[in-house]
Amino acid sequence: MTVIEILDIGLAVLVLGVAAWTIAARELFAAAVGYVAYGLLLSLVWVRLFALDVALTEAAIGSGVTGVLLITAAMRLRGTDPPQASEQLRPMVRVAAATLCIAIAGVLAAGVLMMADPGPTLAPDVARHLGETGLGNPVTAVLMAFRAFDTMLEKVVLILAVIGVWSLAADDAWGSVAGPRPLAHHQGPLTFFAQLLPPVGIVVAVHIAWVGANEPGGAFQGGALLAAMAMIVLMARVVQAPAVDRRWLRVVLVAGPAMFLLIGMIGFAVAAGFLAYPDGIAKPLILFIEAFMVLSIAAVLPLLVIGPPNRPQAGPP
Amino acid sequence: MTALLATGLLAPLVLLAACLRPAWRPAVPAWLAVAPLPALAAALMALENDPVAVELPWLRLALALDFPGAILLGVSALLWSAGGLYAAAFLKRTTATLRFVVCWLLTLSGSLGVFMADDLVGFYLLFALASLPAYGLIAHDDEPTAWRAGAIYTAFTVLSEAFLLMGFVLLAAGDPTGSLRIGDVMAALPQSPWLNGAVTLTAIGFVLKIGLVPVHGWMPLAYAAAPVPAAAVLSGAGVKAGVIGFLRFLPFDSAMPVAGELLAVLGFFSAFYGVAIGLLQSRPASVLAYSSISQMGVIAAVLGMGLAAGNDSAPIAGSLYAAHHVLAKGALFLAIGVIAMTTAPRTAPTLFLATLVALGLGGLPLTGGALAKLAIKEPLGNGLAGTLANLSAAATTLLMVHFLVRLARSAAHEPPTVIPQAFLLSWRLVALAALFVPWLLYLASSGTVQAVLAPGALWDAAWPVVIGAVLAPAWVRWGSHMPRIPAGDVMGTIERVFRSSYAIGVAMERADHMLRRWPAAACSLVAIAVVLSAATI
Amino acid sequence: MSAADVFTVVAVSAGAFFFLAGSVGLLRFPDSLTRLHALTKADNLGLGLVVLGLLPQASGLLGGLKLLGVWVLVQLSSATAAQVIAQALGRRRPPP
Amino acid sequence: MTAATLAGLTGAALVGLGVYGLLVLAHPLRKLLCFNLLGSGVFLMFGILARKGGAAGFAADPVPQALVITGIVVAFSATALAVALLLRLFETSGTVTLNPDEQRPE
Amino acid sequence: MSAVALALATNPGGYLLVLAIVLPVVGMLLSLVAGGRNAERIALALMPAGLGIALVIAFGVWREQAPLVYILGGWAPPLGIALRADGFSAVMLVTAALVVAAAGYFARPLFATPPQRAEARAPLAFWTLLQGLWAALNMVFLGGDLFNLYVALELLTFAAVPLVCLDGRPETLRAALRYLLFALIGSVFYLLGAALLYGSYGTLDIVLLAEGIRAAPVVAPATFAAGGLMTAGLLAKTALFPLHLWLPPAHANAPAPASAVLSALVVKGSFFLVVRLWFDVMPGLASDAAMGLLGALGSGAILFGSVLALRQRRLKLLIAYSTIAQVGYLFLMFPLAAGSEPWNGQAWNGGVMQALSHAFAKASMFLAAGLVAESLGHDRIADLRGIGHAMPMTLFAFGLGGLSLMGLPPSGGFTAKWLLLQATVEGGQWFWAAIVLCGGLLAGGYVYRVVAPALAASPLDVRASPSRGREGIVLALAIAALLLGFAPPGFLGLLQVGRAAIVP
Repeated sequence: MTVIEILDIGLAVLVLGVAAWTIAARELFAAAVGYVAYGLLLSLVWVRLFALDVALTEAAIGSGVTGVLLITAAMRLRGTDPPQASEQLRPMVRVAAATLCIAIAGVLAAGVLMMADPGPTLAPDVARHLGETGLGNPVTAVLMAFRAFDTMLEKVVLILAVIGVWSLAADDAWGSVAGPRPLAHHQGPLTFFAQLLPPVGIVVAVHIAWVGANEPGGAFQGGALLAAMAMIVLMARVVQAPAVDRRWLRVVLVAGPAMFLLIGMIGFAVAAGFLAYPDGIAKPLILFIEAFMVLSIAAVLPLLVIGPPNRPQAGPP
Repeated sequence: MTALLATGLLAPLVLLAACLRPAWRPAVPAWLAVAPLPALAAALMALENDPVAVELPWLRLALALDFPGAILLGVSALLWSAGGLYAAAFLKRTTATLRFVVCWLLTLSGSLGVFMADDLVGFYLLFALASLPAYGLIAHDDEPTAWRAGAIYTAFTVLSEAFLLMGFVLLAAGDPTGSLRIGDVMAALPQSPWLNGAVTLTAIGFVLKIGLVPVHGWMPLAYAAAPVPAAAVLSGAGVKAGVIGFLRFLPFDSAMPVAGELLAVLGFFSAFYGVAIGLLQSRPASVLAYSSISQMGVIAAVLGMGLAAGNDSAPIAGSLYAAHHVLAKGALFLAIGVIAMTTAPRTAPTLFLATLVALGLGGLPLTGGALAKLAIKEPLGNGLAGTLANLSAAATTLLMVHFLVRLARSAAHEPPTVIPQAFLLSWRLVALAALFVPWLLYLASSGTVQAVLAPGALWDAAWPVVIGAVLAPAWVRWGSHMPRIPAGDVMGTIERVFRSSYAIGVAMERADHMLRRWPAAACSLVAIAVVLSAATI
Repeated sequence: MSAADVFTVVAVSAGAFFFLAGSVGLLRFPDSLTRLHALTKADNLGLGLVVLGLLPQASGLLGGLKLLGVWVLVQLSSATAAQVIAQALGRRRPPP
Repeated sequence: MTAATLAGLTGAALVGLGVYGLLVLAHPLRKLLCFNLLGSGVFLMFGILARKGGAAGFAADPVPQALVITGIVVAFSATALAVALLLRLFETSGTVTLNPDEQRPE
Repeated sequence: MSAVALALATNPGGYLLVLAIVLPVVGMLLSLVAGGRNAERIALALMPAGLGIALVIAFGVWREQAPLVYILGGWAPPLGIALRADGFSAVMLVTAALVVAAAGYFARPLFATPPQRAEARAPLAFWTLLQGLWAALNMVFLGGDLFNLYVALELLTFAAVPLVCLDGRPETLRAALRYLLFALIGSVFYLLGAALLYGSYGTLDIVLLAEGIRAAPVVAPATFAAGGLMTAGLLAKTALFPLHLWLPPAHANAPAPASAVLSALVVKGSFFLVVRLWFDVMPGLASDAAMGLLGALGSGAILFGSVLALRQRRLKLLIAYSTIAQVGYLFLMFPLAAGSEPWNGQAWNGGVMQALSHAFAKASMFLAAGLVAESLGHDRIADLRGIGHAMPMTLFAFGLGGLSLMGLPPSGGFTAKWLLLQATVEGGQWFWAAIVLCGGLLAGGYVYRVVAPALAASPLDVRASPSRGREGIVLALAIAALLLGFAPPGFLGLLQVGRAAIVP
């Protein structure tokens, strides 16, 4: 057994241990924190699977943004756990549930062990057509060209989620803003951090999005980083979120999918059809779309995290 | 001819469409009497000429009129028309007229259409149309008894539809060509692997409709609850949807002894049971309802014997008998309405006419009823079945006398408001039709006057009436001491049994409550995944 | 094995040790402030040693700068986080 | 045992853990956590497919990787929507129970 | 060209499939940007256009008697994604367009932006979500790729869930959360199944997968697990008994137009994919036991749903439980339609007819119930006596819808039951026939429970009579359910286009 294998096993045990702890944790808050740690460890697993794009996404979204979301929720729901007596389960039910879960996990594990190696793959197809996209990162090529439709829809999903979240506002809060109020006097380390970090973050985000064409990274990862900057600024109460009925906000929200659709439709006229890119300029077009997607993602993620508008619009006190 | 048949079917629906416009609504009742006339004309034309069959592809409907269909259509249209006359006047004195008119027109189109339908789906549709909307007529009075009657009626109707649906599906499946025309389907039926199932289920469906014992309970409740014009058309014409069903869907040209005799036994039992319970009723409408059970029993017996023997003249005989019943029963119900608005001495002419019609049901010589009885003589034969039929005629006579007595006693006590002329006209029209139309039909079906007036025939027709008439005074004298049985007799028990089935509902509700808890549902989800995976291997 | 490699092994191992110590502290210390103390102190030292150890292995100047960037950013954020947590603790439970 | 297989087994176990939590934990936020555990287990299954499909010069089949990225985003959207619902439910009713049957009419 | 090759190349008219999806997506995005009253205007303006596209697609499929195909971006599967419309897709597209449009026009007074405000929460959410839901449905009906369908399913759920709780009452929020969480388990199971299939066959395209499974000398073991997992996941979203925990509260508490769309279309979306899965992707795996299990669950749904509907005190809950029962009928398709005998084809047509006629009938009934609730301020069945007198058109529409549920002619419901029953007879599977008939009786019961007292002439205080136009919409939907009973043979032929069992 090599050192790497031992490390792999250790990592797997750690991941499962943290996952189990997340389920068993007595406090809701602790469970949420456990989940963040779990997400970070999981992105290491993705690195070990040579899936760097996924690792980045998992770290940014799976643990990062989701973590903020869950921790905030856990804080606000303090005291709602443990549940009422009526929801306590009989041990029999637990045993039945455990049996079913072991069955499922067992079947899957058997499937994993029986899996053909090398397994069926589309990698050669991707390699064959990668040149036509002008991109170097095959994952980006799949996301932005071969399965562009999925990616476009995924952005629509995000927007629909924003609408869904907003639809939960109280009627009289519509048109107002969400999240904490900005502070009158900026002070403390958090403010400092929030003022210092965004410039760096923006540069890195643009970099990640840009290199995504050829190396690990891309619009989503870049957008997520940008979103993180926005969330830090919001959390530090340096600025407040824009009101939900701002037209520019809406435009930014839909910019990504709208540009995707637009260029997709232009494909009808000048290329092989919907979502097809004309020969030779595929890469610039893709980068162009990605730029808009970065914007949209950077707007969507913080909006999803801070939730529906919840107070009448007001300036700093 | 196509146009006439189609008009006959659609005329009521056109009137219905007129109800959509509030401004036209008040005028619609006046047209109720006119709506059935195209169908009547079609029936007369069909009787004149040979049977016709037409298709209305735009309605996905095939229509046909043969002799039995035509005579039933004709007399039913007549009754509906006269009933419409009565109803128009009745509607001036009641509320919820729109509901009544809509239900009347729907039932009318179904009730007439079912005699013309020539394909399975069309027949099923028109049969449903003849049955379900009648709820609105039965429950017209908006009081608990009417609601109960309507509910029970609907339950039996829906049950009958379910049996028919399966029966029809089996019938259709038996025809390898995939045709849905009744003629094709029935031609293929003897070779069908599902012959027995198809006949049984279809027959059960129609038995429910014509109310043979033990599924008769809805009939007395419904007819007693319905307003007079509705009771008249439902008992006269409506229930014949079941009779035409038997005529169309029993394979008379291939003998089915067991099924046929079973039907005959059920029929005869109903014939006597109806009389026996009817005698214990005091409301005239209930008495008539039990008489209907009895008369439908006789028809079922005739058709059953015909099926058992493979006698293909049974349908014609049955239809002649049924045609008389359409008019006679309709007339007697109208008589109830007329008498209820007439004070004692002035009831005499009505009672006289009613007596003729009522005794006609028992087969009084020279009346239409005698001809009806003559018609079923042949399929029943002279054996046990023939004797039973004669005895049931005697029993019917007894029941009719009972009815007449109860009818006379139901006359109004206080001088009522003036009875509408339409009531009288309608009643007299149908009564006279009951007496004389069977003559026309009899002659049209190649009967001769000599055969009716022969002394032997006269005696055959007379003796059961005489027996009934002889027994009647005794019943009138002492019968009132017998215990009264509530209308619907076994219905109370059936309802109790049905109510006890509510426990199943309670249990299922509890189970649902448990299944819908999160852990149970989520475990089910996982279990389904596991079991389904295993099941595909 | 070059001297640079030896240096890397030593520095990274030392860094890992401090991380371990910090984690043990997180798990074993009695209250939030002391846990915070363990994390901020030991982990910062650990990270510094790891980055330092990795610098000789960096691919060119840009790689080295990236490593340093990571170090700076983590320093910044962990310092801020520690401050924020400590403040939150202070608000919840004023010191006796 | 390769890293890929190990990751696959981890994924299988995570699926089991996640499903178990979803079945037995009552608090909606815990259910949501478990949904995310379960989801990441499923993504790991895609990951091992990708790794075993490494060919044509790629260490891993890019198609499943792209699917996972899309999947992560979709799962995040779901989590955000569910959290917002949950918080709103808590805000309006003061409880977070999912059992609706305590409020039958009459 | 072989059938597979045909399914991998865009054919003339294929671009319409893109339009069918893009149109509502664009509508949704535009509505969000334009905001306020414009959201409503855009949504309502696009609905007729969407209906037109759906009709042209249906006509195209019928004329060619072959599925329409569009290869997105020119990247043929397995690398790319295909959209395909067979007969079933085409009729579902048209149905969705009709029902969405009806719900939309019906909803205008309910979700109008108040005059004194530029924009309000519920209207903006409703009009955008409705279009999102419509887009998702079209994607579900047209998608040819299992992962793309996953995204579409999620889109469907995310659009449907907030619609449930637009009024913000705690019980609707609870219902929505329950719905979302349960649906999410379903999605993950589906995704897991898709992963297993990819791992075994290296593609997610439906046609290629089917080809792969058919051509494989031995079926990969993972395929079995995939079938079970994906089906279970989809059943959770379809609310098939016993996975119906979320449906009654969600459908009964949502605003009426939302309930109509949810009951008529959203549950059909996931059902549609179960059909795709078993009839298109893995017909060879449709063992008697598996199909029997689905049929048995369907039977349980019919009996449970109907009996529970009989016992509800609220009209909308009654209709919601009736949805559970009617969804059950759809699953009788599986034991009856799996195979290539002629009677399997009849069962297929019966199942599809049931899906269509239930969509129209149930939408009509929910909207009718909405009108009743608006006029009375409640929907307690016990207090509906005389409603027929006050709102005759509404009750008439409800009754027509009820007739279709009972399976009385002329209605799509009747045709559906007739075809299913014929299949049970010719296939000798009598048990399902008994269930169908029982279901019809029970449906008669619960329809009667509402209609009979409603017909009574007792006076009833009605706050305000509904507008003619909205009653007309309700009636039009009911009549659509009725007209399906007059469907010409060519229509049934359309349903067979692209059915895998008959493609050589």
